[in-house]
Amino acid sequence: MAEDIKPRAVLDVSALPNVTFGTSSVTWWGIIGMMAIEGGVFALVIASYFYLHSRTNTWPPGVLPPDLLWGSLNTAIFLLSVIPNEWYRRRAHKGDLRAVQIGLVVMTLVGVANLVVRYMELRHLNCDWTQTAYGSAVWFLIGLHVVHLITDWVDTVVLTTLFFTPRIEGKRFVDAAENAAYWYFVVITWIPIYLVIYWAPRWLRS
Amino acid sequence: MSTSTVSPILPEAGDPKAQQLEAIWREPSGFIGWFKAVHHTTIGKRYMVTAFIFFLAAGILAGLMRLQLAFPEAHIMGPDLYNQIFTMHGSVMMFLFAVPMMFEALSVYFVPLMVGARNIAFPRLNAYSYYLYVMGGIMLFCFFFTNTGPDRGWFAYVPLSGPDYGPGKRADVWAQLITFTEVSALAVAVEVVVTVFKLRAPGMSLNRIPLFVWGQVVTAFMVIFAMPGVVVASTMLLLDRTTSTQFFNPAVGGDVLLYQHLFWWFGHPEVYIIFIPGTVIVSSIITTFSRRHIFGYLAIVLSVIATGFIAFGLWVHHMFATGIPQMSESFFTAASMMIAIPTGTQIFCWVATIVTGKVVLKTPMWWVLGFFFVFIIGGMTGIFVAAVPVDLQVHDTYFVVAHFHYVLIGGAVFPLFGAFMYWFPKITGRMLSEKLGMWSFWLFLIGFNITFFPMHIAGLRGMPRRVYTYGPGMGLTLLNQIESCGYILLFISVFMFLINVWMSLRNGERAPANPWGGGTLEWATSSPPPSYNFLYLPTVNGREALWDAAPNQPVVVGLHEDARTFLTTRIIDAEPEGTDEFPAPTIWPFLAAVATTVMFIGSIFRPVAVSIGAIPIAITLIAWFWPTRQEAARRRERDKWQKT
Amino acid sequence: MRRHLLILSSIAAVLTVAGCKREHRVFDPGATGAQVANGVQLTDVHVGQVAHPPSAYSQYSDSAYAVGEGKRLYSAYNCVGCHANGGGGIGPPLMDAVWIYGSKPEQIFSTIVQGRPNGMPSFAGKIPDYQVWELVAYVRSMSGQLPSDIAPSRSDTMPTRNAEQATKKEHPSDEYQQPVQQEKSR
Amino acid sequence: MGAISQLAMLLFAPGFHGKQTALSPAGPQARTIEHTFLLIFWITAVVYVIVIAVLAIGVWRARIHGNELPPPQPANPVHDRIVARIVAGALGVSIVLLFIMLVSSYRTSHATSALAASSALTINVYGHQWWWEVEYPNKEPYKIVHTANEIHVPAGVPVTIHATSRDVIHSFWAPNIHGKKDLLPGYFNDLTLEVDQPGNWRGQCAEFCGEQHAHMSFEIVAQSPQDFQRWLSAQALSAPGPTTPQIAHGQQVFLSHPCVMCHTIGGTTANSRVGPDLTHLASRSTIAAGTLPNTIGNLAGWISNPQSIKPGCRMPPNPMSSTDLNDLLAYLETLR
Repeated sequence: MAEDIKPRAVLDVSALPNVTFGTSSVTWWGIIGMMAIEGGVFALVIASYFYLHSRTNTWPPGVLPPDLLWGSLNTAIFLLSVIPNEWYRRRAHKGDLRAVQIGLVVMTLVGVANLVVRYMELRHLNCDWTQTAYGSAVWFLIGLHVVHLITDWVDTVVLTTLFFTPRIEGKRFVDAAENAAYWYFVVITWIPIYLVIYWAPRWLRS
Repeated sequence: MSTSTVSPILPEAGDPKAQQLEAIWREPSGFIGWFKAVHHTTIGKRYMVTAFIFFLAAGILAGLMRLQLAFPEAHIMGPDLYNQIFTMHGSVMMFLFAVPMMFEALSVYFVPLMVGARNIAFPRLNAYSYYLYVMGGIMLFCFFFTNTGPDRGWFAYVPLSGPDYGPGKRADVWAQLITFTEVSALAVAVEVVVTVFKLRAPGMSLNRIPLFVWGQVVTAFMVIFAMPGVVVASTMLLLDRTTSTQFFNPAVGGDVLLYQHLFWWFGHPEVYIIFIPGTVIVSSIITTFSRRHIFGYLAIVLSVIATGFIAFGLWVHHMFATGIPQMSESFFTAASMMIAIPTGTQIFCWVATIVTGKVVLKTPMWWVLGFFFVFIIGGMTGIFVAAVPVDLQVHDTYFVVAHFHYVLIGGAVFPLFGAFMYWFPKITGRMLSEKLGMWSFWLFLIGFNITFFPMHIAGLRGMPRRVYTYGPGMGLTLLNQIESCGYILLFISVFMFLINVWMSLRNGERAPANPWGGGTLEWATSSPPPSYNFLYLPTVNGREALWDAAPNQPVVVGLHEDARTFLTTRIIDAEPEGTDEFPAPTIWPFLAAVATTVMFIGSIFRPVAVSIGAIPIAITLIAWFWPTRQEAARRRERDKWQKT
Repeated sequence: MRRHLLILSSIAAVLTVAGCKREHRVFDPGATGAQVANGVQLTDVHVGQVAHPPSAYSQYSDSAYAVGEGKRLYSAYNCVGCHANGGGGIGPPLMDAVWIYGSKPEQIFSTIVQGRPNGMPSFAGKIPDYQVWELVAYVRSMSGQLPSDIAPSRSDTMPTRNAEQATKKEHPSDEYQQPVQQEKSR
Repeated sequence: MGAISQLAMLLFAPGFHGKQTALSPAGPQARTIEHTFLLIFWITAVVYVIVIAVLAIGVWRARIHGNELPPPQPANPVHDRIVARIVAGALGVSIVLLFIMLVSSYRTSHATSALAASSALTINVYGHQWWWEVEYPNKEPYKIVHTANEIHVPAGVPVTIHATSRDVIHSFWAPNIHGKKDLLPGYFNDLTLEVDQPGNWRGQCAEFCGEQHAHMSFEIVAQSPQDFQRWLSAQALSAPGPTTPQIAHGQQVFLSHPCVMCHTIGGTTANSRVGPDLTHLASRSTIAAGTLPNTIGNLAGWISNPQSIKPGCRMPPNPMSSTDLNDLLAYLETLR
């Protein structure tokens, strides 16, 4: 059979790259899929928040809106984290091992900062999920984001460790780039959630 | 078989390349090896068998209901058991049979074959999704047999399923069953989308994608956008029940309709998630057995996509009786009627294909004809329930029960049995008996109509849904007894199908590569396909790859065959873009599924199980992704970076 | 392989027992359960003395449905009127560890049936035995005496207290060893 | 429409008499709904027959015999262009038909909600697991009427059912008179309906509400306005006192047994609203939410063990001596 092939027309793909980023990487599409799913969940929970608001006369019902300080601080950290994130994402495309190692370590620390501040946020939400539907919605919304924060942080830690082992090759740089992309998702989803949790009660106050 | 295009990529025994590929792609053997399998044909087959077993189980539950309803005020079972049984029937049919069979099983097995790939994207995730699905199903039945079966209906409306009116753990079990099935469905959805976007054979540009693949990818998108609705609804329900949140408690600003909106945001697209795969099966079978390219390929593709969109604008038509504003009533009525247009378009195109083709009446084609006969009635009664005033009469009556059985059995199960007859040779390498096939077809067609047609009348005569009995004086007895008799025919028909399968597996006629002279790529390889699917990755020259193949259609060479290498192509024109490697078989997805199962079930009893249970899951996932040294070494020396 | 089967079957057995007991729903309590003579207590019940076999109680305290019924009856029979949702008011609170007339099921049973001085009326003849037992089971769940997978979840009302299933167990002083605790430690 | 109804009669013959069917309208709304129903029915039926006929003929003419699969046919462009026109035409026709049905649906919606709700008599209905609490509001508290599972309405007059639920979601459905409306905790839903002639119709809960969803029906009793007023004022009265020692003892049984914990009898100390109001029990035609006709025998069976008739219902069994039971029944019979 091997020689029957000779006369047959063939399409030789041996020249193609095997370390590809963005739309030409299968992993990237997988991540996009996950984002679509989780984005949908966030959207529906936010919608539920406003649906519940439309069914209630006083908003927030009988409690103060969450304190602005810690939430706003965390938002700031999220926004600043974009800088190291973008930096190591670009270096990953170039296969710059040292830069990616540094970037991942930095992002791990940023994650720690986010989690600490997030803990303080939870202590200053001024509502209890067992008392009103408003409280339940607020806690559900921020809880979902906490889950994403933790997942991404663990992910980053694992990748960081991996990047200090001899198992490094092109695929791992793709993973690093995707990890950075996923962090963008965590940051971007936080912005509407921040507005809903911290500002909606103030704007919709009645 | 003289007619079927002999493929240039058929593996031949003793071919050294075949042996090399076999060595690389062979699934691990042995008891433990069974849990390591990651090839899409292996997982796909398991999906099919498992889903069919759940289909039989739910069918038997239906029989018990028909038994109880065969006599007015019967005491064969009490309301407590009956409620569990009808809830199980609905939930199992929807979440453990219909979606896993029509979407997961068929797309996992056939999409990679039809786009000419050697495996599905993310094979380990694929294995994980299967184990999660099967464990969810086993969990549900374990609880059912310990008298903890869900008893609040497959829709589990609050407050009936809520903390105050649903004592015990039954409703929690339902909510977690949802979690199991939704995770597996979402995983497969992502795999299918990526497979179709990136793993298509060179030359299979968007306008050459087989209709079956189009349908499955649209379904995948619907899963991705619809499932979050039920994710949120069932999570809120579980939180209300186990951690005293107040989402659905009207006394403190909660709202019972919020649940219905979220549930039907998923629940209506769900119907099309089940039905669209059915329509594209019909398209595939009609093409092959009318011996011509489908009429109106573009129209059909656009209809499928349109259906996928409109399906999200219908959810409120399940809530017309809740007293929503007339404005939105009108909107959703219009939308509900509008969806008849794309469906009508498809039906007309199919009829046109048949009329202008040369029709070969084999069993798959018969099932498709049965589909027309039955499904169109379901579509027609759909117009009744779309019209608000009429819906207010028939909603939540047996008329609706009849309607959606005509839609789902007509639109999904008839095509499904057609698909079994059509693809069984490809999957098993054996032909099914046409004779037995015809028997089970006619029994099913007749039995189905005897069972479900009278339900229209029963509904109009005032029989509500989900009643465990009815009064002797209501003039419903005869109708219900006719229905119960019909069930017996259905039972025999399915039983004969099983006999057929069993006999064919034991000593059925050997199936050639392309028994029906089909045109799509799955027929290009041997029956059953080898572990590597194709000896050489094919290239495509037209909509029906085999029918339109050029005299000397090129094949792909130059892949590193010492690993599970695959080719990625561009989304639009499917030009080769890069290569990548599938991960090797491993036990970790199975262990991760076990850890996840423990966490899900634990959370039914103790909320804290969520946080504790997350740890073993994390460990298994990390082990799953951790690369081995030699893989890394091998890849490193042949790394070729994309030019940026 | 056989060992696997053995483990699996034993797990299944445990599940069956646990599940069936918790989810068991007796609609028709039978003549004895439904009687309103309310057992022998009418004549001789002294505080602290076990007048009923514990089984009569445990068959209700093990069933989430029965406890749920108890919760429904608690408001239907207007226990809320005096005891509020366990916080107490005219009558003593029921969600703490203080039990004036004893915290054992049989003692609560006779408290309900016979009434007590200073306000607690006697419901003798007005509530069937089985419903009294359901009330007893529910009242005990208010102070966390029942397993959390049997005790009721929050109700669709203004939240005035933790859900029974989330209430942590109080330890009434008069309970050194008694049936329910043994069940819990099982 | 008459002819159409005649034809439909043949098809749904059994449906056309019955106290609980959408196919024998007893009110203006059910009637307009039935017209839309029949319109859609006939349009879809005809379209169905045509499509199936075309398909059947097509298969018959295009089929080929023998097991030999012919090679795939090259599509014939000319041919396909003609077919395309036909398909487009068929699609156009079906769109027009859909539009017709849509408009008729809108018109019916409008018609059914056109009844003068403002002038309507309001009746409050509360859904319970598993019975219907009915309340006729009145300015003067002592004139407020409470009853259960039997809704008296004046014929030929619009009536607004002002409904909500006391526990889970139920759905109010009397098909002969109007479509259904859900009873939702946290919401009040209004359903304005009208009955043409005096008579009785049956309705039933149409939203799954638990164990006894199957036994949660009610009766609509339409009366001439005069009769209705007479009935209403009679219902406002409290129950007559015992006249004989037997009846007096029956009353004692009622007040000293679990009955008193849940039921109200006007003029006695029994005043709980957990279960149906029994002040005029004997005047109703059914018991247990339309499950049984209201006869002494059924009542006796129901009182001594409701769980054998409606397993899971809220009423406990009441084992009692035969004399107690007889006297209790004698007393309940006086509650007209």
